[in-house]
Amino acid sequence: MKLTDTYFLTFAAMLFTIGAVGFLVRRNVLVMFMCVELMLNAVNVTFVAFSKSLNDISGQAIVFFVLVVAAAEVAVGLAIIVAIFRRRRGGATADDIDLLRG
Amino acid sequence: MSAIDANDLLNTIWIVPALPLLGAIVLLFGGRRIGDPRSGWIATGLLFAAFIWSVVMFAALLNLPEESRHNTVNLFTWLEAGALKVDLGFLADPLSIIWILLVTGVGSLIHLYAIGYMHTDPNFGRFFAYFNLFAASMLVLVLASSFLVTFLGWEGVGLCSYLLVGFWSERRRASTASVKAFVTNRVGDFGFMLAMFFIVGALGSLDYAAMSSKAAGMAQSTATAIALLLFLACIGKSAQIGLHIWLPDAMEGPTPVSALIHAATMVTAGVFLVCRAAPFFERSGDAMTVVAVFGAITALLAGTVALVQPDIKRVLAYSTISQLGYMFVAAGVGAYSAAVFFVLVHAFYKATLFLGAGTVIHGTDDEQDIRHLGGLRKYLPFTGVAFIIAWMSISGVPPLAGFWAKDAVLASAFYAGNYFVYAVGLSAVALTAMYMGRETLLVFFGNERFHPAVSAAGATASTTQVLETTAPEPLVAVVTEPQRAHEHDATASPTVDFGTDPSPEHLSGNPQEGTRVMIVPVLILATFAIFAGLLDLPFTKLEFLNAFLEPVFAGFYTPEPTSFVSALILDVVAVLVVGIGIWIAYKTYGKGLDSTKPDPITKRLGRLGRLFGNAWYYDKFVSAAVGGPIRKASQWLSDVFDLKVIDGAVNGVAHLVVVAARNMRRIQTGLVRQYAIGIVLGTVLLLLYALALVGG
Amino acid sequence: MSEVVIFFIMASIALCAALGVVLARNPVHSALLLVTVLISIAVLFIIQDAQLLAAVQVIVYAGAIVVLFLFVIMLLGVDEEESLAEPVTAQRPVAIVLGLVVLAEVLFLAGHQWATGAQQSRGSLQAGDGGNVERVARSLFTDFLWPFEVTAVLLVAAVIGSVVLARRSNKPTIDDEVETL
Amino acid sequence: MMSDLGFPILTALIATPIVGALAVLCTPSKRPEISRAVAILTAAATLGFALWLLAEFEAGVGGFQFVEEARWFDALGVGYIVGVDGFSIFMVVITALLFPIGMVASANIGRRVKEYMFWFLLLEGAIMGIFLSLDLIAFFVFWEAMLVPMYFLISGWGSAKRAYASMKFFIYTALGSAFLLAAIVALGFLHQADTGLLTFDYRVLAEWDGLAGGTEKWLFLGFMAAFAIKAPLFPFHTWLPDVHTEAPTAGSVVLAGVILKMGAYGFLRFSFELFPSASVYFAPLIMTMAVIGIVYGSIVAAMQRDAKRLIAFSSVAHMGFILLGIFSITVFGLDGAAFSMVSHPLTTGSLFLVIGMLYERRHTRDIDAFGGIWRSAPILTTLFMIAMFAGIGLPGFSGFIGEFLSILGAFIAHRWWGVVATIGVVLGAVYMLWMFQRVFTGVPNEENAKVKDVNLREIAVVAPLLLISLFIGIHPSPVLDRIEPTARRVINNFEQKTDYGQPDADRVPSPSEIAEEKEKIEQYDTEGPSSPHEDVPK
Amino acid sequence: MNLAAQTPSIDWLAIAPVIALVIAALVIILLRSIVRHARWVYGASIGIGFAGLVAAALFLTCQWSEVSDSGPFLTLDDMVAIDGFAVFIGVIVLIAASLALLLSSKYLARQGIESRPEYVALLLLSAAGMLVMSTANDLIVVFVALETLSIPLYVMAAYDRRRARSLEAGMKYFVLGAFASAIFLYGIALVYGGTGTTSLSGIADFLASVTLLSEGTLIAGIMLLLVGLGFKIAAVPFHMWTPDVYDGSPTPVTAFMASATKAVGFAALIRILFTGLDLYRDDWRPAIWALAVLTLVVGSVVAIAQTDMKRMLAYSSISHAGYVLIGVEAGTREGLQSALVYLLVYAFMTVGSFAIVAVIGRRDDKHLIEDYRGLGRDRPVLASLLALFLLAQAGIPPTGGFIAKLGIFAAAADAHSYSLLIIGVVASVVGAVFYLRVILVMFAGADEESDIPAADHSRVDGPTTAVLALCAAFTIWFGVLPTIVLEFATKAQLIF
Repeated sequence: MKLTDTYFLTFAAMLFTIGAVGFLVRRNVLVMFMCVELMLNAVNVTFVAFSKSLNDISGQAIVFFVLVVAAAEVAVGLAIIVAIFRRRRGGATADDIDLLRG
Repeated sequence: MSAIDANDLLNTIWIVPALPLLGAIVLLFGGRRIGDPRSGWIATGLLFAAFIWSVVMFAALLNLPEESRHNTVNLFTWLEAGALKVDLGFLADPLSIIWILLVTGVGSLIHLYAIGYMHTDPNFGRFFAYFNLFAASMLVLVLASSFLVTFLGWEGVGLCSYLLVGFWSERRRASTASVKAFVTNRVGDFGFMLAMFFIVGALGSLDYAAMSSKAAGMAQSTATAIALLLFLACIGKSAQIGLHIWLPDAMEGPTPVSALIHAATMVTAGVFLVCRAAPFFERSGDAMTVVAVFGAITALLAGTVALVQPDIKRVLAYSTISQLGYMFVAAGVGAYSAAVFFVLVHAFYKATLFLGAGTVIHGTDDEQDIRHLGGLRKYLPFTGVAFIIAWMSISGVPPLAGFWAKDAVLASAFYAGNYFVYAVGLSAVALTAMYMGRETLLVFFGNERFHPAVSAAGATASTTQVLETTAPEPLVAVVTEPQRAHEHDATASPTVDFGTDPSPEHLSGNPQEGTRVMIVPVLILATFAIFAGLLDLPFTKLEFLNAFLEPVFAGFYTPEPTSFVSALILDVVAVLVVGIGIWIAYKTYGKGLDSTKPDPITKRLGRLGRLFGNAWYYDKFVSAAVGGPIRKASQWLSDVFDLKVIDGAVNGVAHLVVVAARNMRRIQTGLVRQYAIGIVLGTVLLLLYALALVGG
Repeated sequence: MSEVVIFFIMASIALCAALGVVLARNPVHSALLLVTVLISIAVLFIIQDAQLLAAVQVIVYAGAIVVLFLFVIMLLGVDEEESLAEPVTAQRPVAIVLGLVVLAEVLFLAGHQWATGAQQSRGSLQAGDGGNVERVARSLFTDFLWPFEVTAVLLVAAVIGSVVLARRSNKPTIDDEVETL
Repeated sequence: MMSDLGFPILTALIATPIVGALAVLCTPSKRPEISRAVAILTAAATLGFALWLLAEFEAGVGGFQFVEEARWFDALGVGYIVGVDGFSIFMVVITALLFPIGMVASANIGRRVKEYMFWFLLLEGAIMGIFLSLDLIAFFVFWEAMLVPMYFLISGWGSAKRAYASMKFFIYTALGSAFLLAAIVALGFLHQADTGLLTFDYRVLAEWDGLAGGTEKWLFLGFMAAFAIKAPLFPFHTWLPDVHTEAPTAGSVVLAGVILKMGAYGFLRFSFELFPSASVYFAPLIMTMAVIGIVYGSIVAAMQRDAKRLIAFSSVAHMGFILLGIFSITVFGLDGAAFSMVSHPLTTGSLFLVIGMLYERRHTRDIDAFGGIWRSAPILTTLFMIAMFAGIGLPGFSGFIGEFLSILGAFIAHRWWGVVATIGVVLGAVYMLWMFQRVFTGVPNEENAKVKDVNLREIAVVAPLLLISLFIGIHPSPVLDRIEPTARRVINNFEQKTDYGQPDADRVPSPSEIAEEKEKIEQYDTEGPSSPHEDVPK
Repeated sequence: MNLAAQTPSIDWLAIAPVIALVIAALVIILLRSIVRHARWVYGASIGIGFAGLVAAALFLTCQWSEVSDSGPFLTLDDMVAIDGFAVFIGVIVLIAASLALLLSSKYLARQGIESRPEYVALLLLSAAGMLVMSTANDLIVVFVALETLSIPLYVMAAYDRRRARSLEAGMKYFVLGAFASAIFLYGIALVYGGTGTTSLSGIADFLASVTLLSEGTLIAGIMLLLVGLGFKIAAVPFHMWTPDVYDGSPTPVTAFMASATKAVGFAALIRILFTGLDLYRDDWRPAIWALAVLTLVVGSVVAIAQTDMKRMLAYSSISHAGYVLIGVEAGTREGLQSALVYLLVYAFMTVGSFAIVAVIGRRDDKHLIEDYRGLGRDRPVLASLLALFLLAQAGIPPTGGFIAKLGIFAAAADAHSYSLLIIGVVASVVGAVFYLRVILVMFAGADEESDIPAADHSRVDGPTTAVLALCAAFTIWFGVLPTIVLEFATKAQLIF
């Protein structure tokens, strides 16, 4: 049994799906962020797998950008959450943030 | 005077209608300032001047050789579009000349009469403006050189009829009657317009000249269509059966109006049109039969209704309808000159009757119910004499004018072989003698029922008020004001005044004879009613009118007496019938009326009386149809279909969008996870499309 | 063959841990399970010839990002167990169904032949001098110089933004609503 | 052929009101009389230009005159092209006539006079643009731009339900215009695909003959959507009563007088020459709807209790006549329709003006609230009566000529439509006379007895319209002579581009035929009628 | 180790605008950290910001002449494409940024928002990211630029930290933005797998030279890219963040987001689709068609039900995205031009509208349409301007909005997209409903005495006046004399 890129890519797709579904079903904003991280990691796996099967280095280089972006996003996202918590103590539940609607 | 001079002279025929038109314009703008008697004199004077000029025209025409007695003068091009060119032109030929003489002559007399009759009316000036405008329109109608110009006059007289019937606009019945008159006429105009369209389609021109030259060669079916459509217009204008309902109501107008428009001139425009458009009728043949039969039936039915009417003017109105029927009988059997003859004679005696009736009404404080009058010849000697002469004339008592005219018509019908028409016409003759006898006897003979002493109840209300408040609502009122109609449920019957038992009114003082301006015209007209028969006696040498009209109807078949004996027999039969009619009337009404008892004739006729009195329930039927289903359907169209369906569809779509917007807005819950669902859903759909792409 | 074994082990661990991230009641547990996922993926990177990335994955992701998460969790004191009850009707089944459909669609679309692209468009994984680190670095500083520079801008923005937002304000809040938030 | 004044008169016609509007904007708000004066002067100047144009307009020429061309934005092939022909010249004149009259009639507008006059003048400019533009896009620009001032006029100075009415007006008519825009754009690009030239020049597109039948029909429907709603053709009329009821008097006058005509004008100008075979194809459909509109409008009008609503429905009926005439595709019909488009503004405008005067006096439009006005205001009544009779098509007034020719055209082309339309003539009298009866006759109640008669200004507002109506009713040639060459041009276009042939009765006879005809008549004149024919009745 | 030799050649002009903006931002930050509390820092930062913007604009001008003279070019190892298209989008971005900066200058102080100099810096950095995006010729650059422009926007949306609404807006924008980015990134990965490269021109070359037997990966990738970009341009069904974020954000930020972000979102979309996936035109056109239809319908319809001015404008901006999508769907040169023109005109119209909203806004940061009742009486000029912008958005001639829509419809007709043409024109009518409703409230409602307290009609500050004047002038000028802009757009072609 040869380890082809299909395994990795299928795995990545599954991971991506878990992340996406997790994003949809969790109400805790922090956990939602973590789910986004799962999705980004799935993308990373995809890039690396393609890099391998295409024998192309750029796939690996791209992962660096994803990492940086993920880090920046987390920083800003957590800052927003902190700002919200500053204003009002309580659970970090996304559903409670619904002043704006309609 | 040479022929060319005569033609030049005839080219000035436009002056005839221009004179009264000038009067109309002057009086319309300055009538109020010019004042009460003077406006009347101006109007009368101008029309009389037109009469003088008409006589000049007549003379000029006589100066032409017989076969070229027609002259067209085109003032300017009225309408030029596509292949159609219509000039505003006037055609002078024997037919139109006769008619303008009639209109200006009788018109002047009635104008004169109106000066007295309308005296002290606040809108005196306006009345004469309308009156003059009517004369002008009527003159345009008869002088027209094409159908379209005739139509101009045709509508013009309709307009004036509307204005004059509704002259006393504050009277609800008057305004309603005016609307009814105009609308009913318009129904006829429907036919006129369609006929014109057909003519343009078939001949490419509306000129009478084109008609004369081409009608004979056109398809018979087209000719029939045109003729019947034109006859529809005539039915409307001349109040023949079907569209007659406006004429009795039109009696709401001032009496001179009834005399001029609704007896002498306008209503005969239909007859004029049939004569003028004779080439079509002749080409069709079938159409002529229709005209004759229609006329005969009208003559008979209107006569039956006239028999039981209690209103002095309504009797005359139904009588007019009936007489118009005769005229169509004549035209329908091809006896055009007889028709024209009848028109003339009828104008004289019917104008006399109407003016006489006007004097009666005027002199008795607006009393119009013949059952409340009686014995008036004592108080109104001149009017009485004139009225009686006219009665004799209309009944066909020889040798008065009416006899000759009626005889000419009936004989023509007989000779034409149309025995049905002849028989119907003959029975109508009896009816005429009866109802006119009834009216004359009830008004001028017998006991005086108007006097307070005779009055049983001694009611105090004046007649006008009674008319205003308790009179049955006319047709159109039922349509426009159902709620008001319901207020008088008990009397919400159609226009026919019938059935209310005599309830004598109070009259202060004795009836007054009219002033001189009123008496003189009546007497002159009565004179004509006696002697007008001289115009066209049925003796070959004395058929002046027939001979004069000959060029117009040249080439058409004319019913001629087969022998002198047959003519004589017909005459005798007619006289006998007239005698019977008068005798019955005298037997019934000779002694007047017992005001506490119902009108004897209704009793005698029984069920028929009610049928006649309600004008064969035709008015009721029309009222019910227009006021009932038609009104309901219209209301439904307006309130349900337009507002709910059409507008509802528009607003409904708008509403749907708004509802959709509200619902879609609800999806926006403010929950960020649900927004993410939207994104994923979009992803799913896009990928699904991708699958379709790759798989397909 | 051993690669296959490693793959299946690591992939199973990663997927289970990922599920754990989603299902854990306590956010701290989620964060720790996230670390597990990241490390499993780092292992997978190694068998995919991405040694540098494996290291970076552990250092940056596990070491920095997740720590940041934990830090914030602790800072805000939201480390208690929370209810997993779903207040929004149908959110959960819809999410799961949609997620599975996306997965199925991607697998259907790409599954039978994932990589269809050109080989070695920006340089081979193996060829050339230096190891994986050097090759990736070369690519970053040559091929990807411009995005690399732009990430600098990105980071500056992120820093400024985080500072601005997280800074303690001395002004009172504005009660623009009945205090629901 | 082409007249040239050496002066851009058409541009002046469009620009004068717009410049005037800006000038009004600069007048002080607190001195409404200045705004009013500036506005009326501007409108009068525009009328002056229009009359000059009319005087210089060469009768007997079917093509466009005074054409001015300028590039506008080439990127989309759009130019500024203006010109007049027989169809548009009178619409321009009527527009120029109605606006000053409307302004003078708006003396009762007391608040925000400046804005009112500003919008009114802008409206005039836009409408001028509509009637003069020969570039489809420019036409559409004006067509759509017209909505805004009208919207503001209704919503700002209308009566109680003005918000609803103005919105309905805008949205409903804009919906139609949307399809027009789509069709215009599509047409332009189809032309480009065929010939390589991107242009919206009407004259070029009208020349072009490369549309497939199906496409042509779709495009026709696109144009029709706008024109049918604006005209309005049954069953797209429901915006009209609402808008008429709520609009200020002058707005109603302009609306009934000019804006409705824009729909009919659109058909005449654009649909016919751009899509001749589709026009022929759809003609029976549109004639049917027009005929239904005539009868339906009349019947529903009769049932109205609101005077302005009644006249609005009468406009539906009258526009039915116009559309009927147009789609008869005969010279008669086109003549009649174009003539009606001149005549109807005069009569309906007068009616609205008089009703407006009544409204000012009684503050109600409820017909049943009136009665007996004749006694208290005889001159007003007379004005109304004349307008009414002019409106119901009494011969002698302009309305008759238009209706007669329209129905004649329809009758010749499709007999039964003509017959039904003629019924509409009868019905027209019904509702107007009923209304007249209810409003003016009878004994006035206390309030109606206090109604003041018209003053000189009010007479001066209505009288010119009625006089013109009377004049062209008696002497329509000055109008018809200018319309007909254009009508012929359009008909010729039909005959060239399609296998349509106009009915015989409408074909102008050749000179030889005319001579023959004359001979026959002369023969009759000298010899009397031809010999009697065989089937003589017994 | 020989790294230096292989660095790609750099055309400094190509990236000079970005650098100008970044430098300006950095200077502001430096200034801010050195002089911490001086009052003038904010004023100075605005000045520096404008300097940066002007410099960037000058560089763009140079680029334009360069492109006109010697044609478009690629640089930085084909990562950056300088073409007319990029310059045009750059102009829109700079205009939007300048207008937003003008709007913000007094607004921030009025609302008592802290950290104002940083705000300017973030605005500039975001604009820099946008410029990168507009020139990006590589999916990775697109991604990085996307994040670079988004992260400052997330922060700016949440900038009024004392208001729950602002924070909520920032949070929602961020959470959904990150989610969409992840999907977008997955799309990049799949496209990379499908083609072996992330360079747009590389993809185009690859597709031109190879016939893919199995194109599933690529097409799945394309669709996921559409999701990510659809989110940025607020296409339905990826639009749901828009009303909430537009509503909650400080109004100048909303104006900036609505105008500039949309423009660059479309820039990236167009570049990816037109340059990279030109050969797959027939495949992506139906997808764009569906997005356009949904966007038009939902945007226009839902706006009708709105009671809040900002939310209404948000939905209207969604529907505007639909119109631009019509231009994109055409897939032609004309479609591209029309989209560009639309975006430019839209920027002015929408910034103008939001500028008035920023002035009229009540203290409690709500913007009910009812608050505008009687504006026509109290502030006729302001009301007239708002009416102008709204009518322009409704596409009523002779405003710029009409010409813009006309261009879009023309492109659709040219490409035979008749269905979109019809839907577009009908949607524009539906759209007119809600614009007119506001106008009606402002003017027709003026006479009635309403008991609703008049909104807090503060004085219009100078910069806002300038913004309003500019926007109004452009809206009318372009409506009447559109030639210059249209010709500019004609030349603004993509490099491929």
